[in-house]
Amino acid sequence: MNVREKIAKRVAQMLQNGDVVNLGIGLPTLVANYIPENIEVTLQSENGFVGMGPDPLNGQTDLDTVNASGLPATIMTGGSYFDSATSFGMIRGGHVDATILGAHQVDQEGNLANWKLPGKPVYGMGGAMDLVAGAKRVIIAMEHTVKGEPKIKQKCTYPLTAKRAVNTIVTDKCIFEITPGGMVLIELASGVTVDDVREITEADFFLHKDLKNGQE
Amino acid sequence: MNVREKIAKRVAQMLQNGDVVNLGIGLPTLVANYIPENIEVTLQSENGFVGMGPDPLNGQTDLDTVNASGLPATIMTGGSYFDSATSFGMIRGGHVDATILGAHQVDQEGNLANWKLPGKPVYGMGGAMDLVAGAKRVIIAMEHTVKGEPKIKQKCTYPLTAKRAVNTIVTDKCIFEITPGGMVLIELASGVTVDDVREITEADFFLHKDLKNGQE
Amino acid sequence: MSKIVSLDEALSHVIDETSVMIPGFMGAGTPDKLVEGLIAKGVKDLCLICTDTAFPGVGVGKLIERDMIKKVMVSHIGTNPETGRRMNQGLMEVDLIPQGTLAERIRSAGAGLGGFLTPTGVGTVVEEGKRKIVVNGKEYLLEEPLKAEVALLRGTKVDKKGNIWYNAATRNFNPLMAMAAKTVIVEACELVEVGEIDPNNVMTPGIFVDYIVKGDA
Amino acid sequence: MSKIVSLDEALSHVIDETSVMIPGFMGAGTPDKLVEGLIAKGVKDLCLICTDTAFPGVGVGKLIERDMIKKVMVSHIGTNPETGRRMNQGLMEVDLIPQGTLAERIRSAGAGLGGFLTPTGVGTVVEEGKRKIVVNGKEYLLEEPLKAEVALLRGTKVDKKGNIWYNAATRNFNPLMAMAAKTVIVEACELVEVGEIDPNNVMTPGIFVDYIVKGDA
Repeated sequence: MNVREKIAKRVAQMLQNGDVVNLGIGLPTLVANYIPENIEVTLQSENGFVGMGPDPLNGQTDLDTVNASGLPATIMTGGSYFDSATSFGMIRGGHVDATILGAHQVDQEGNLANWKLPGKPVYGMGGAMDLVAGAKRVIIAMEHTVKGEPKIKQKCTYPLTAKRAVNTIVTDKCIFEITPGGMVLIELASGVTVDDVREITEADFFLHKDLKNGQE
Repeated sequence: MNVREKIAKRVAQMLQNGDVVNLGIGLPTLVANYIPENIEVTLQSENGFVGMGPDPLNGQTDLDTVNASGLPATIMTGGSYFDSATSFGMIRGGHVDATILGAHQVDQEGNLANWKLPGKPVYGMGGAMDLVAGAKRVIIAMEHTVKGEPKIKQKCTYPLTAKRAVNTIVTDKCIFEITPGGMVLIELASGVTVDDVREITEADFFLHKDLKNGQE
Repeated sequence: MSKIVSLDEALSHVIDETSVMIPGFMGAGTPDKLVEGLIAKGVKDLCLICTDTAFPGVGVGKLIERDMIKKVMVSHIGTNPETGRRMNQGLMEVDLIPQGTLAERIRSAGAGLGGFLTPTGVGTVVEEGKRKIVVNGKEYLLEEPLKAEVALLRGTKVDKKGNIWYNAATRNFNPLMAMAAKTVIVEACELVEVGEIDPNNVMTPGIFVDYIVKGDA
Repeated sequence: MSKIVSLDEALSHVIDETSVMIPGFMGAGTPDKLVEGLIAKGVKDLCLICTDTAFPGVGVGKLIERDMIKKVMVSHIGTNPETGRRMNQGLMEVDLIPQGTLAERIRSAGAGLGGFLTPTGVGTVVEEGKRKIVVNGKEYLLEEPLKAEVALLRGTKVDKKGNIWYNAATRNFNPLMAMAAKTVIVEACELVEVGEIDPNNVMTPGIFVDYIVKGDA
C-alpha cells in the first residue's frame, strides 16, 4: 500500500454507517476502495446521482452514466438520478454527510485553498466551493507536504475555496481536527512523532489529551 | 347563456393557439367550456400539472388527480405532473401565457384586489399573488358591478393582491386594456353604450380609436 | 439498519411544540395514517406548515379541528371555516404565505440557501417587515428559508431504502418538504423492493428519508 | 403547429452574438447534432453558458476550439486546455462560476426569481462585486438570475409535444436550461408519440420546448 492508499484507507475508517459521501478527484477517489465491509456508505456524484458503484468493467461502458470527471461510472441498485439544481441543493443543504477533497493549502482556521495555484493554468472551481460550503463534514485527504513544503499553514496564501470550512485533515503523517479553539492533533501515523509533525507543519496546533498512535 | 357564461365565452376568444392558461376559481373556470375549436390551449393547474382535461364523468374519480380546488380532475394525453416549486416556477417565470381571475376591485393603474374583503372571513391568497406577479398576461373576468356598486375603481380600497399587474378586464358590459398611459375601453358588449359604461365605472378611461361593438 | 418502523416509533419524533411539515393539496398527497397517528397520540401546540387547511375532516383539516395546532403557516384557509374561527378567537395563530413563496421558502431551506428574491407580494401586505431588494431596476421581496423539525410525507410507491415515487397531483409539496426537515417520515401506500423504482424516475432520493411507515392501503 | 423542424430551421434562432445555454457534463447530456449544426452554420461571437468546456473534440469543447465563442460562463475548464489558452491570449472571455451557483442562477431565471442567497463563495474571489446579505446571523452572497436567448437540449426520449425524459446522468443542466431561455430547442435521441412517456415521469414539460430536432441515433 503506497502513501496515497494509506491516507485513503484511514479516511475510509472515519466514515459512519449510512453516510452519504462525495469524493473529490484524485486521492479522495481511492477512499471508495477501503470502505469497511460492515458499514454501508452511499456515494454522491455531483453531476447528478447517488449510489455510485465501482468503476465499470471494460466493455460495459454506458455512455449516459458518467462520474463528475466525465469517466464511465455505474449506479448501485437503490441509487437515483436527478438534475444539477437538486444535486447542489443536496450538497449545499447539508444532506451530504462528508465531502473528501484534496488541497493545495489548509490553514489552522480551517480555510481551504484547492482550486487555483498562482502562476498555473486556471481550472475553475467546479463544484468544490459548494461542496465545502454545504457538506456536514469536510475532510481533507492529502500528503502532508508537497516537494518538502508544508501544506498546512498558519494562513493560506493561495486563493481560497472557502473560509472556515475544513473539519478534519488526514495526511500520511497525522490527523488534525479543526475546532473553534484551534487546530488539534488527534492521531499520529505509525512511527511518526509529534516533533516530526511540528517540523513539517507551518500551522500552530494543540495536542489532544487522548492523542492516538496509528496502527501500521 | 347567462351573464357569467357570456363573459367566459368572450375571454375564451382572446386566447391564442398554443397558449398555456391558468384559470382561477369561479367564473374563470367556465372559460374552459368556450375555447374555440380551431385552437389548442393547455390548462395549467397550480397544484402541479399541465394539460388539465374536462371534469371527470361520474364514477370515474381518480383521487390522486385533483384540481386547484381539490376537486376531481383529469389530465389530457401529453400533459405532465410536477411538484409545487416547479409549478410556481412555471407561473412566476412567465411560462404561463395568461391567467384568468376574478376580482373584488381593479383600478385604472392595473392594481388588483381579489384575495381579501374587509370585514369578511379571511381565505388566504393561495396562489393568486404568484399568478398575477408572473403570468405574461393577467385577464380579469368579472361582472361589471357588485350589487350595483362599481368594481372598477380609480384606486383600489381593498387589500391588494398585486400592484400594476392587470392587463385586461372583461366584464358583461365591456373590455378594458390597461396601458402605461391609462385604461382604454376597447370593446362594448352588444347594446351597451359608452355612457352606460361611464355610469357604472368609477375609473377614468380613454376610448380606443377603433372601439368595437360586441356581437350578440 | 432498516428504515421501516412502526407508526408509534416514527411518531416518537413528534412531541408537543414540534414544527411539522405536512404536504397535500386539499388533502391530496397528505399521509392520512400519519395524521391519524398524531391525533391518536394527542400531541399539542404543534407548528404546522402546509399548503392549505383542506376541508373539515379531511387531511390536515382533522388536526385543525382538534386542539393540536398552535400556529399554522399556510397559503389558503378558505375551504376550512374552522381555521378562520380559531384564528378569530385567538386559539390559533395563522401566518398566511403566498403559495409559490411557501414552496420556494421550503425548497430554499432544503437546498441550503439563505433565501431568495421574489416579485410576489410587492406592494401588498405580504411585504410588511421584509427587506426589499432591487435587481436590474426591479423590486423584489427577500424571503427567508423555512425549515421544520419533522416532515410527514406520503409516497405512492416507496422502496425499502426510502426512494419515493408520487402519483399524479399527490406530489405537490412532498419532494420539497423531504429536504427541509431534520427528521423525514414517509407513509408508503405501496412498499416495494429496492430496485423496483427506475432510478431515473425516483422523485425523492432515499437519502432524504429517515423512516418508512407502511400505509393502510 | 408541429414543433418538429429541420436542423437548419431550429438553428435559425442562433446568429452571431446570441447567448446560448448548452447542458452537459464533460459531454454527457450535450446535444451533439445541434452542436455540429452550429459549427456547420459557422456562427461566431456566441456567449456560451455551460457546466464545463468538456474535452478537446467533445461536446461544447468543439465550439471552443473554433473561433465561435466570445465569452463562456462556466464552472470548470481544466479538462480542455484550449479554453485556458484562448483565455490567456485574450481571444475569449471566461467567467468562472461555482457549479451549484451556476445551476441555481439558471433555475432562478427560469422560475422568475430576482436571485438567491448562497453561502458558496463567501470569503473568496467569487464575492467580488456582489452584495452580501446577512440572514439569521449568517453571511450570504446575492447571486442574480442568468438567462439566455437560446437553449439547446438533449432528450433521451422526446414526444411530439416536446415532453422530455432524460436517461441517467445526461439530465444535469437540461431541465434547468429548458426554463431559462427565450427559445428552447431539443435534440431527440428517440422521438416518440405523445402519451408514450408517463405524465408522472416527464422531466421537462413540453410547454417549455419550442422546437424538436430528430437526433442521428
